[in-house]
Amino acid sequence: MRFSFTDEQLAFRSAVADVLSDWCTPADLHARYVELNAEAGRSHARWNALAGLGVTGLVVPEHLGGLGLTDLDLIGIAEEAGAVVLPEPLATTAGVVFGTLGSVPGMEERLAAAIDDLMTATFGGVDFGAERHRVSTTLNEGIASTPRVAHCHADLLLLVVVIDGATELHLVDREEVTVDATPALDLTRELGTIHWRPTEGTLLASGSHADRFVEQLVERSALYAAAELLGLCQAMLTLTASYVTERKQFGVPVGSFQAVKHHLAGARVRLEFARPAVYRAAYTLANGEPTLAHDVSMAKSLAADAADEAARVSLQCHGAIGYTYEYDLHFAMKRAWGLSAAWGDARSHRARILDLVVESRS
Amino acid sequence: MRFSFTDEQLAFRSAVADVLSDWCTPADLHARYVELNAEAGRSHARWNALAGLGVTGLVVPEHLGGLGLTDLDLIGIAEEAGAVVLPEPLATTAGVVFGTLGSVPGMEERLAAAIDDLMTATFGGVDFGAERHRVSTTLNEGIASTPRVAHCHADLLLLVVVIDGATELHLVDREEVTVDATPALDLTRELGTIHWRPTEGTLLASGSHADRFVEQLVERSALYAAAELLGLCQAMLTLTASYVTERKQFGVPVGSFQAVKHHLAGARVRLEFARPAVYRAAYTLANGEPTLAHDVSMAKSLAADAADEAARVSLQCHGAIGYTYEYDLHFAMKRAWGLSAAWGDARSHRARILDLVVESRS
Amino acid sequence: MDLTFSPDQEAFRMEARTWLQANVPSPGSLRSLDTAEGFEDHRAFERTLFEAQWSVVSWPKAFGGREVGIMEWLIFEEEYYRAGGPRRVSQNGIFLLAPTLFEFGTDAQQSRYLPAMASGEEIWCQGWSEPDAGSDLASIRSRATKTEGGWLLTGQKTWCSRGAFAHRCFGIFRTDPSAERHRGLTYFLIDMATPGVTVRPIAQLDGETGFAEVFFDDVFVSDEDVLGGIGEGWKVAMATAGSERGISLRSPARYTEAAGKLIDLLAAHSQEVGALGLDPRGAIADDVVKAYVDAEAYKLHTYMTATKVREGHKVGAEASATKIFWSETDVNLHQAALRLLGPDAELMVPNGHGGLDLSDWLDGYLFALSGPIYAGTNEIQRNVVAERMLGLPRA
Amino acid sequence: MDLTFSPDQEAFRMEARTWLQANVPSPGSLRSLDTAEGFEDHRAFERTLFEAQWSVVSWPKAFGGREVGIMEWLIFEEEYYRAGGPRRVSQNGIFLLAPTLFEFGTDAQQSRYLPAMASGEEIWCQGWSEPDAGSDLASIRSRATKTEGGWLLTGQKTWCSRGAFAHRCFGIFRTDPSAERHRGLTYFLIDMATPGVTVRPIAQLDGETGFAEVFFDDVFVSDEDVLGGIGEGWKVAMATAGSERGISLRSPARYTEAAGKLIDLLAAHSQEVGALGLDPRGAIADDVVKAYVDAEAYKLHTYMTATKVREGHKVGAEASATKIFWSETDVNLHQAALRLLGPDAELMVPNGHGGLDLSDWLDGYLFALSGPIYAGTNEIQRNVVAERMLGLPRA
Repeated sequence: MRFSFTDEQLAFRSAVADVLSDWCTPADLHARYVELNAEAGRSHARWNALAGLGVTGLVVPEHLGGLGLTDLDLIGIAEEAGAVVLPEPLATTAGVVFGTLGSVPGMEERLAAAIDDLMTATFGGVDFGAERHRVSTTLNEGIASTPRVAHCHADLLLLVVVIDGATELHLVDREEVTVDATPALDLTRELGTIHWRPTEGTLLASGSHADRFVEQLVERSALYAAAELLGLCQAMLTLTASYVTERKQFGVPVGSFQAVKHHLAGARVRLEFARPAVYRAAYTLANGEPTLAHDVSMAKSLAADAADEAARVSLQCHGAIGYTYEYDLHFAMKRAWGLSAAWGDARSHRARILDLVVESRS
Repeated sequence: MRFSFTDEQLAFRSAVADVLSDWCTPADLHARYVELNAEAGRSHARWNALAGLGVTGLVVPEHLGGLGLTDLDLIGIAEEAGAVVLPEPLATTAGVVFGTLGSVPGMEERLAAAIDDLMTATFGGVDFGAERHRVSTTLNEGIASTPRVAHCHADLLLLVVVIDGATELHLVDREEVTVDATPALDLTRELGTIHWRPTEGTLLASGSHADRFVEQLVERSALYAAAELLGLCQAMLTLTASYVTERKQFGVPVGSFQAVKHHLAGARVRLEFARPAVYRAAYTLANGEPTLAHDVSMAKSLAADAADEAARVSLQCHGAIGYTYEYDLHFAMKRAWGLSAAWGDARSHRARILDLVVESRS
Repeated sequence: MDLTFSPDQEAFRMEARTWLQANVPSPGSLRSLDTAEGFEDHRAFERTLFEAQWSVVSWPKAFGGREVGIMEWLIFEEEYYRAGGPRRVSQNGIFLLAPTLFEFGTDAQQSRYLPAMASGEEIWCQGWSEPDAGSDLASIRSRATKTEGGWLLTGQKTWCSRGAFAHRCFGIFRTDPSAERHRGLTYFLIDMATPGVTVRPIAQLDGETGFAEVFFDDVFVSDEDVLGGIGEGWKVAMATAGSERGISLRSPARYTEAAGKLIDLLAAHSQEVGALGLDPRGAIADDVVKAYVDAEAYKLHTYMTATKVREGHKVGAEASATKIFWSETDVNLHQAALRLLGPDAELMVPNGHGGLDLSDWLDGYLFALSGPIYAGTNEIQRNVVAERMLGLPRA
Repeated sequence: MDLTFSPDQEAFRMEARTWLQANVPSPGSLRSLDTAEGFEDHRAFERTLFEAQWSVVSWPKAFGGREVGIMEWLIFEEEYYRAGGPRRVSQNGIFLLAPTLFEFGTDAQQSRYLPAMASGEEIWCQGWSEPDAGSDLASIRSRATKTEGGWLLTGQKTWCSRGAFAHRCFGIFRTDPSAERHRGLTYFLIDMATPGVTVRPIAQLDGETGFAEVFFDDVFVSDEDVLGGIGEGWKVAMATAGSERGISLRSPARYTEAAGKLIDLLAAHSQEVGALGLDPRGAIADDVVKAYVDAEAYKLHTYMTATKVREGHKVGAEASATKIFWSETDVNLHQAALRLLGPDAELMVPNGHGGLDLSDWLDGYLFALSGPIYAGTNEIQRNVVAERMLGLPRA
């Protein structure tokens, strides 16, 4: 029993964090928000700087062009990406899509090329439910429409559809789809509906084979969302702590009022106890343990609650300025609201935990 | 539309409150707690002083020996009884049992005598559920056992039993039953299991006739519990406010700390908004409006939540002394815990409200 | 106690309902209040309301009202929300400034400003908060210096709701520079078109501009536009603050109407739940009912308060309790809706869940979140409740 | 990262499990710890534990331990709670005083006190709080004046847990009357049988007497029984306070075990629900899972902290976060149980709901409620978290 990261893991995380803080400042986010309405997708310079570190292939075996590391090496990096509200799909590309493709037979070349070309990737077509996953893609005259896909402008899209009663998993190129952007509060996650045509050529797996991959993709999505939420939570609390320390009212810093302290401390405590659950789930994933569903649901429910509380408390401690577009809080807050509900909110995950625990005790 | 009490109603309430505060001091409660293990039932002197004001027959028509007033005249008095943690069943006798017996044909003489003899009364044998009431009395070789009857040493017991599939309502004298006291946290409510024999002579109503009375008895029980909870809530907050004003820590009154203020203010606000709901339900009852179930559930859920919050906050603001038998807080706190769960807790009542509201909107 | 309405009141209700049914614009047909075009759309509707004498029912007839009592006002509000009436662009004027004008204004001021306010011709913004003041009004630094026939105003006000497009502004400035805190403040009525006024709209979370910063650089205001006397600003402002927190702004209909829609949303959700496999135990249901119960409790409390007010009692610290309660209820209500909507909650598209646009719930949530903050943060209101309703010592 | 236990650790677990299964008294067979008879029952069990070397597994063998590491201690605790072991009457000594004795005690003090503490021969109570001090230890007034070969203690201590029946007491007294606040305090080890000690048991809510007030009237304590040096009391006491809030007192097994039983209670309740018609939507289920999740999260956090401790890191302000979290989890967990039990919750009778006695949940709830209060109220811990983990300014 040793529940901590290795020095190498911490050093890598820290190196990526440095790159992130250089490339993804609040000023960059402000610029991005303006830009997003015009040309969507990513900041190529930033993405290349990050992907150039090898991060996207971090959990991909070395012979496929990856770094051959594990989700334990990636989880803290996802947290750092959350902390700077990185608009690009780092965790989704590296942790969700490439993390899964590494184990899909026949994908070797495609994956190696994608890593090499510094591609972005995303996954969509399934909603998280308490007891099972529901495919959200609809099919009409051979054209599939997948709603609410995050990072909808990614280079590669891993999409789920049900055809003749069987689940199918498809890998589709950006060029092959039509993207219909969905207005949403958090612009940086770029939600959209993808219209695409499932073909023999895009088919990756079908039937129970596809179900197994989809299951893993969903668990990975929920887990990496949880990791990003930890980072967002930390970022909101840090920003708020510094604001209430500066800001004076009635002649003293707002942060010296007990009510402000207690609100912020409460959120900080939730973060403190969410973190180990996220790391444990990453361990479970990395080691192929059978408790993945339970552990991911623990991670996501704790991280979502912590981030929701941090968002509420931060807004409250900021007062009116927290409502403004010009101040930085809203980037993290909107992202936290979105990710908290995505891939199963806290209650849906708790409902799943209840089923699993009752089953295991009886 | 005039949502307030008449001057007469307020004056009567205030007169009863004076008697209560003379006769039911914390010292009396301490004595009572010691006494209860020996001779249970009531303080005869106190009860006679109260019942002598005519309070028990308050809602009974004048020709039956009552005062011919309404539940709107009684509801504030129940609140005052809660505020002093009156151990005797004032609201149960006057509001629940006599309030119902007044409309049961053939009960005229019995009721008049009971009022005249300053009797206490109670009701038992039904649990409150979200969708219906469940009879809790069990029957074994002609002997009925009714668990968890509050004020189990009352002179008159109105008890429910199901015989051959039909609900029966019985009125039983103290002499005709065996009382098996149940150890509980709140001694002053005197919970017990009643063993009794349902006979022709005790039968008051059966079948759908009985169901209607039982329904009214349950609504009345929940409503008057809500009123007592308001009083308990007020009493706990008053006691706590005075404690934190006296008590010093770090050189200043504990009550000047913002966290203490905010906790207590939160509970005070809940009380403020529970009160009108209780009064409205009393109005609905007094006027025979068809929204009784909805309005009682509003009243009970709000009052129970307010009292629960007041209990928690009071204990927290008191610190260790709140745990002691010698300090006065526990009387009100235990009573609040008990009444909050009795006759449907906040959530059960909210579940009923949901059914009623969904039904009325569709 | 009588919880029924009189035949006259019922007739008034039916008259309002009939008119509103015929005249309230269909949902979505007015553009967003926080844009220049939407501002004008909403002003046009205010004019329609005014012409039919529904814009300020409780005001004297001379100023465009019907001189009805507080109960009738509550009835009108119930009907307004029931009909889905749009947000009132004239709100700052008719609900915040008007009560102050009725109490402190001269006859000339009343005739000059009230009718134009009631008709939507002149929209008011409030100029209270300053960058370093926030909820602490007494630390105001903007100043006014005496000049021939009036005053020259200098300084900066922020979080002026409706500030981006308003015609006039009410606010307090320090007229006695040697005085501190509550003293030496004066309440002014300012024309936003006066030279020296600069408006900088503040973009909100959703990118729109309901708020603004307003800069004053030697802005002339004539002596006639002082409200309530030189140096009386604090007293006059506190009267307005009372209105903002009190009964006149927040009619319960707003919450009960939203709560009803929330119940509908839950009912729709419960039907879908089997198919979706989402949260089958419906833990959210309890949150939904709690929000409904609180909205109804707020309504009952308001009727009780209205009865008191009508019988001549003053509303004191209860206004703080009221402010805490409605603002928390509003947040809880919208939070429950967003929980029900799950991952759809962040979408800003109409898609007809439970008969309501998604974006309405999200908009409502963002708006609700500001409730605990504006009109004196709930933190401050809790101090007031603790000190004045429970007798706790001041810090 | 490795979240599995080594074969040695698994063997240790099995040894503990086997022994505990054979030796832990059946539920209810020990009388209440807060009565004189129950106190002796529990002491007898401590002796049994000690003789099999299970009473203080992490201590040096010389004092009756097995010299195992912190992970093994956690494993033992898991097994202890899994087996339903009774509350430890020696808790104040082995968990609170012992770490301080290991750090500050002389060899003589360690040999004199540790084995007797481990065997249950001597039970300790704590003498910290004073009637006017509470959580504010620095305002202590009880004093000690120097006398031949020792000190004379005078004053009053309150909320001494186990105080009604304990043999010894550890506490701090002011040895320098001219010093203020944290200065001039000294830590003493006191024999409760010394003339001048008067114990007044404090009856709790349930009528039992786990606490006591202790009065000191010129009580002689020899120089050998000063712990950590004259005037060093604050520093020494803070070390104990760290223990009380930190890892050594609150093993997660206590919460995870209760959470498991809570899940069972819910499962039993869900089966009954159809028949009872009670709360059919099961809003309580979410509370139950939340409590379970928090208990598990606490366990994970503890393993993480234990890893840090084993690798030589100090536990700092996180101890305050930990205290807040376990105490709130404990309350939530029992509150969920009482909600499930509904009107049965207040009954103090065993009736086998969900395989547990009703009264166990109620007892647990009363005990849990004290969590946010003792060992430094959570209000104070929140200040520590805000100031030291978030860098907020001191008031």
